[in-house]
Amino acid sequence: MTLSGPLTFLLQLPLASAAGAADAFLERLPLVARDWVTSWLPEPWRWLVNSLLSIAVILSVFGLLFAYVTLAERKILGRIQNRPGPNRTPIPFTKLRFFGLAQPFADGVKSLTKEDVVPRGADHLLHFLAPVVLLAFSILTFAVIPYGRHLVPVELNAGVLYFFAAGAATELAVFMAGWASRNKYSLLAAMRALAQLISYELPLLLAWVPVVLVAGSLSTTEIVAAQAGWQFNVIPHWHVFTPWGAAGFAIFMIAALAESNRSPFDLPEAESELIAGHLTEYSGFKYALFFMAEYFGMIALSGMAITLFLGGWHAPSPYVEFIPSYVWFMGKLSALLLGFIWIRATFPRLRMDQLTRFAWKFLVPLALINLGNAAFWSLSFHWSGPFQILRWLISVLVVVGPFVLLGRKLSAGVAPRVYRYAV
Amino acid sequence: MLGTGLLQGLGVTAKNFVGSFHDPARLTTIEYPEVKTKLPEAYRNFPFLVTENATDPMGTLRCVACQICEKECPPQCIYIEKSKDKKPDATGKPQLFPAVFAIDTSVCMSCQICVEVCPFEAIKMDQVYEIATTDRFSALLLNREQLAKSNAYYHEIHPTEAAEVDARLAAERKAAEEKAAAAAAAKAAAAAAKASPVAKPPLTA
Amino acid sequence: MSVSDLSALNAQRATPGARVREVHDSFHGDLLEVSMGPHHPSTHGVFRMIVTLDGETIVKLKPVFGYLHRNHEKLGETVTYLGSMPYTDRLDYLSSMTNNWAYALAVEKLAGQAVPERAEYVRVILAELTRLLNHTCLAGFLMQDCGCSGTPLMYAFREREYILDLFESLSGSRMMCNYQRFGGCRVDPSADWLAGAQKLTDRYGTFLDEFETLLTGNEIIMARTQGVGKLSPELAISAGVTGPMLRATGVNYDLRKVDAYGVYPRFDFRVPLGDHGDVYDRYMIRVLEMRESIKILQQALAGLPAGPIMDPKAKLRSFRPKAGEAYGRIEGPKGEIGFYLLSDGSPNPYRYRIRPPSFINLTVLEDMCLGHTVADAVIILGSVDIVLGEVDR
Amino acid sequence: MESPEQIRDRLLARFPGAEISVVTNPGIAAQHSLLLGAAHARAIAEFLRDDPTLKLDQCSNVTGIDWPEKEIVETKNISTPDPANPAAPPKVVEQKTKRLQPGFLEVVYHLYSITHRHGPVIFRLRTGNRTDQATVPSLTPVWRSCEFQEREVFDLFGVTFVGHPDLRRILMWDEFKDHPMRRDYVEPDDYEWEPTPHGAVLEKAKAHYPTPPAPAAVAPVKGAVA
Amino acid sequence: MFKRDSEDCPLSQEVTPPPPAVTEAERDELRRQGILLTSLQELYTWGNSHSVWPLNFGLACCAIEMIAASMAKFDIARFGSEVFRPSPRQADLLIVSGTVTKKMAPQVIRLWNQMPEPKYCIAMGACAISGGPFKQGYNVLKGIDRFIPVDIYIPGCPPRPEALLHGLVQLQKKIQGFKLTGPDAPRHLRDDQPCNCPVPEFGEHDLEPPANPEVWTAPPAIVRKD
Repeated sequence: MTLSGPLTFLLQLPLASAAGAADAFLERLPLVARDWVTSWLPEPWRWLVNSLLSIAVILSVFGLLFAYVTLAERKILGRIQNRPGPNRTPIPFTKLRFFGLAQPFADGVKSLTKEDVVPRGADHLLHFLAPVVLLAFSILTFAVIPYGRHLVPVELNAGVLYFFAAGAATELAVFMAGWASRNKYSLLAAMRALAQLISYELPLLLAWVPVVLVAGSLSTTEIVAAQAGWQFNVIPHWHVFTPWGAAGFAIFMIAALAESNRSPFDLPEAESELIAGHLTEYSGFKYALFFMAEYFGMIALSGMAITLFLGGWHAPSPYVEFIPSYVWFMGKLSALLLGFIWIRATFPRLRMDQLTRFAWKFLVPLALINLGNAAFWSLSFHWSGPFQILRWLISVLVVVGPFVLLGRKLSAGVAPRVYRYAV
Repeated sequence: MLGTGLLQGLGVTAKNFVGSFHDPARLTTIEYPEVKTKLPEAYRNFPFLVTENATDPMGTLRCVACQICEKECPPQCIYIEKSKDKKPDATGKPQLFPAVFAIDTSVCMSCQICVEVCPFEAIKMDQVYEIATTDRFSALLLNREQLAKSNAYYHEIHPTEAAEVDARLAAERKAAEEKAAAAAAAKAAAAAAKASPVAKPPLTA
Repeated sequence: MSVSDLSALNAQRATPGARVREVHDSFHGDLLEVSMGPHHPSTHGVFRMIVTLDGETIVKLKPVFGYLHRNHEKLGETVTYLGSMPYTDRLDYLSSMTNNWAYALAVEKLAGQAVPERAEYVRVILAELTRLLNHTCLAGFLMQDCGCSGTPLMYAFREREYILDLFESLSGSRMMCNYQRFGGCRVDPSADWLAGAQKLTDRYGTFLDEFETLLTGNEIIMARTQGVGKLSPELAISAGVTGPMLRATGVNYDLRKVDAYGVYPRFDFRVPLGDHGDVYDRYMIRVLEMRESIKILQQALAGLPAGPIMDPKAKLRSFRPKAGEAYGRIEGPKGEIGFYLLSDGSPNPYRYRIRPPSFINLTVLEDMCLGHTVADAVIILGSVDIVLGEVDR
Repeated sequence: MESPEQIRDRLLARFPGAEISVVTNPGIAAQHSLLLGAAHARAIAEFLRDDPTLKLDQCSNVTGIDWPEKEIVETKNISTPDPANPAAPPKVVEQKTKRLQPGFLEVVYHLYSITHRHGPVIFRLRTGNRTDQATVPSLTPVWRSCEFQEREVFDLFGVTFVGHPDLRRILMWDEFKDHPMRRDYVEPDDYEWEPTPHGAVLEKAKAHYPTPPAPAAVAPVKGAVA
Repeated sequence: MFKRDSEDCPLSQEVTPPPPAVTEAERDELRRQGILLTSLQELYTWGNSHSVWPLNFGLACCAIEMIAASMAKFDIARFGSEVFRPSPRQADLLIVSGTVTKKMAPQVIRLWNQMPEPKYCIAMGACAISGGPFKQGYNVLKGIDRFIPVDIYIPGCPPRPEALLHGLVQLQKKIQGFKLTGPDAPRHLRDDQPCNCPVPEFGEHDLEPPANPEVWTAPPAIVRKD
């Protein structure tokens, strides 16, 4: 091992930035940094350290993101509710408050030092396994998301399939938690969670099938690559800017809300009905793990939505391409997370039967029609001129028509009322 | 159409979110330990005893230990023991005073009935609310020394009410003085009359 | 408890109410008994329901009371008439002003005490402010039960603070006002206070508009509340249900119109009526009532006469009404709040009885909840508008 | 609305032999009430509810009242003419008779009509005594609103309502034995540190601390509970 | 007599020896380890004091003021405490906000036992401290500290929301003063302190027992004359 490796790397840096956007210095910075670290090591170890480094980076970046998403959620919720939210927690060993940025870490320290209570009648093994399994599967889903032009942790041919397979396993963990706790509320919540997650698995899957159909690949990098470029240098070629893509994105996000147990689909942990649902008997760090896993799930699903519909790491306009791709990814991610929080602050919760009815009678038919719509879209790719307008018209109609009709059916018997007065 | 109500709701929350950055009506928080709410004059928390004079609080208590408040207090949280001897009050009239005056703030319900029934304007409501403590027994039982606060303090927390009370007391005092003066004059006249042999002997001995 | 007990259960049910679908197949397993409360996030305090569930459907619901039984009635016999006044604040602690009024009204009936006109107007103003406060908070709590993450409740409490500021600057306390006296009110509201009340009244409609935009048209809320917890007018009358809950079933019965107490006949207001008697109607009736309250407030503030606030003949200390009994009631925000007083001529009442509206409204809780799910039971309970201080006393 | 006397007369015509009397209210409110005998109470209640002119469809309030037995001292002036001297004014002897008025429990119902918007019509039911005959007929089958209120009267006063579908304790726990709203109820002695005692509490305090401990020498008393 | 509720943290029934006093040598050792220990201790108390999650548990009137304290005007969130957890397993702070009746007391104690250590208790309002205005009632517990240890008392009826915030700040100060070792350590780090409070049973007249002598010690009595 010599010093030459790292040094040559450093010498190459300015040269790298002279090339196109793909090779811009900032764009390559993570790779450069990684290679700089591994260049200190002997060749045979490099692949191992490379993967360990990716894991470490993903865990720390998303761990930090989790911490600050919770803080952002508390602060944004506060702002929406006319109050500032946590802002007084000082940085440890100092008196600096710094807008309460240390708050999530205080919560972390507190959770770590909290007593871990396992109820007497609980299944101890499952009670312990549930949060671990949930967290493990949530983290596994991070492997295939392309975070930047050169940043895909694992290149899989069937990356999308892997993502949803790993994501579906979390249902098991929620049921384990509810079952193992030996608490009636937990059990009810576990039942709810199973019904809900399985119901929404279907629209979630059906929502991304059109993307695969159009992009012609199950690989996440290729799906992102299919969304490159701009129409007239203005409108990006993202899937969300097509009628079927917009519908698919909406369905995907609704299903993602349900899959990640977020309001208005937070039935398993419905506070006003089931105390804390499947989390009722969890305390201390196990509870924190659950919490973390749920946020990880939310982040991963948002990341996948970006990959599938929002052009992945692509910049929205060619004029801002100099900003590195991973920054765009993070920006889009933040926007989607903000949406999650905004929705949580506004909506009440659905009832179980309404929730499943919404999935089976509204989202699934819409997603199926949307699949046909996407097929039409990809078959009619060569239409041009006035036919292009016709193509758009048909496609929009195929999205809006069923939405209105099914929506009317869904909200039958539910309408604002007029009241009479006695004088 | 399905979803319009939901979108309107999102609009309201967005309006509040944006409003919280520029509209004080949408960010109503008082940063409590640093900023404190301006308490209205009428605010009441626990009773205190008014003293005329801050330098000698025990000597100038207005309370004459008549025990009316003790009887009327709904949760019975006042305890008074009358003194054996009398002390002159502000008008110089000898009055009893409370040898023991205790209020159990762990029972008091801040209802202000003691203030309303007090004929001597001696007990009033305080406005201190930062009294959280780790000690239930001794810290929450207020004795005579802890309860006594000066009239100036009373003016500070309830200015309008205190001014009215002072005016009323001054009027009463004046009336009492006039009455005393009149009585003294009558007495003098009576004495003068007694001195004169023609007059009838006074009825009272 | 097994499924076959269901028919027996339905047969036992003395009064006509919802009946539960009876299933006798092996697919449906045993019933699950869940005790909701006394510590439960949405039982509005320490209420407890023992719920028997078939899946998530309620087949039996037994309310359990008494976790906040603070012996108001016993204490009322040991303190003077005046001494009971601050205790009435703590009955329905969201609306102490109307409790005060109901008690003052009963005592005034018992003692034949007259009330000056200005005091009557001030009482109306305070009662309607209390109604605004109570209904706004209720809507917030109901939405919290529906699963909103606090936002409607926060907006409701934001407005509550403005009303509480008024109460505090008038009576000295935010919640426990202890403001009304037999024969009037304790303090005369100043011109500043009245201006503040006027400002609040003028502004409140705008707030309600925004609040309704957030909630009333919301499809999720409509889906959650419409057709849930239906109550028939016959059952409502038989069960002594009063207040907005009764009017939501379509029965036109508002004590402000029926008893015409105070100076209410002088004001022009309407009584909103519902047609379905479900949770949505109960919520909407309250919202519409708030708009009528604003109208009453405008009229009362405009027409407030000058004059004394207390009857000069009223006695504060050594108040001993003649032997006899009296029942006085008013339309509180939750329904008919009444006080029954029995005097034997001593300074303390011989019997002091509170007619708690939300306690009696709970009589029909089981009838409304049967056949619905746990999630519905929570919002049905929320729509009844209970305050445990009054339910258990 | 009809006066209680009119209602009584109509009821007597409808239910011959029923015990109905008017209890006048001496107070200023003058809310007079009807006293019903237990035998016909249920039928009368149904009549009051269904009668088209009364239509008292809402039972607003159910109250229990405890009247413990009390000693009534009646003073009577008995004038006995002097047999020896009939012309003389009769000798007036003040005779005091002590009479033990038996105690009873009373349940008061306040009825209103929502249909006709009138009320209240008040009627009372009385138990035979306060111990073994503390029963009255339940009116829950007539007005549903009596359900919880009668349970409350049962719990706090110990009146047993015959025919109530679910007569259990409602406010106190099931194991509780006493009826706390009765006037002779004695609370459990759970005296604790009372710095401002009065009346009964002062008596308790004295019982717990018969001799005042010297302030300095006193040691913390561990759980001064009886 | 006592009903054991949970065996998660068994209550040592036998007499536990007092904690061994720290010897001088140990003290020196501690001093040498000083920097690590104090920074650990500071981190621990920092985390615990700024992340106090209250239990979403309201009892009576004070609960409304507790809710008001978490609302926009007072915003308990600024202290990191707006996370009102509905399940006792995730809560750190029990705010006893209102009257604890005898019927409710066992449930409150059960909730306290179900909370994991470290846990704190605030008695908010007169009723929770001593029974307050309802002290003489037959169903009212004279202070929750008869059964569970209370860290902060906030008098008032009800205390203003600011008073609750003041109490919370006091509690944070108390937590910041904790030492990880030695006799000043908080309850859960010591062996001689019970971490589970026995739950009383419903008796025929009162709770049995009416107080927990391990937790509650009455102060020297104040004996009044009259």
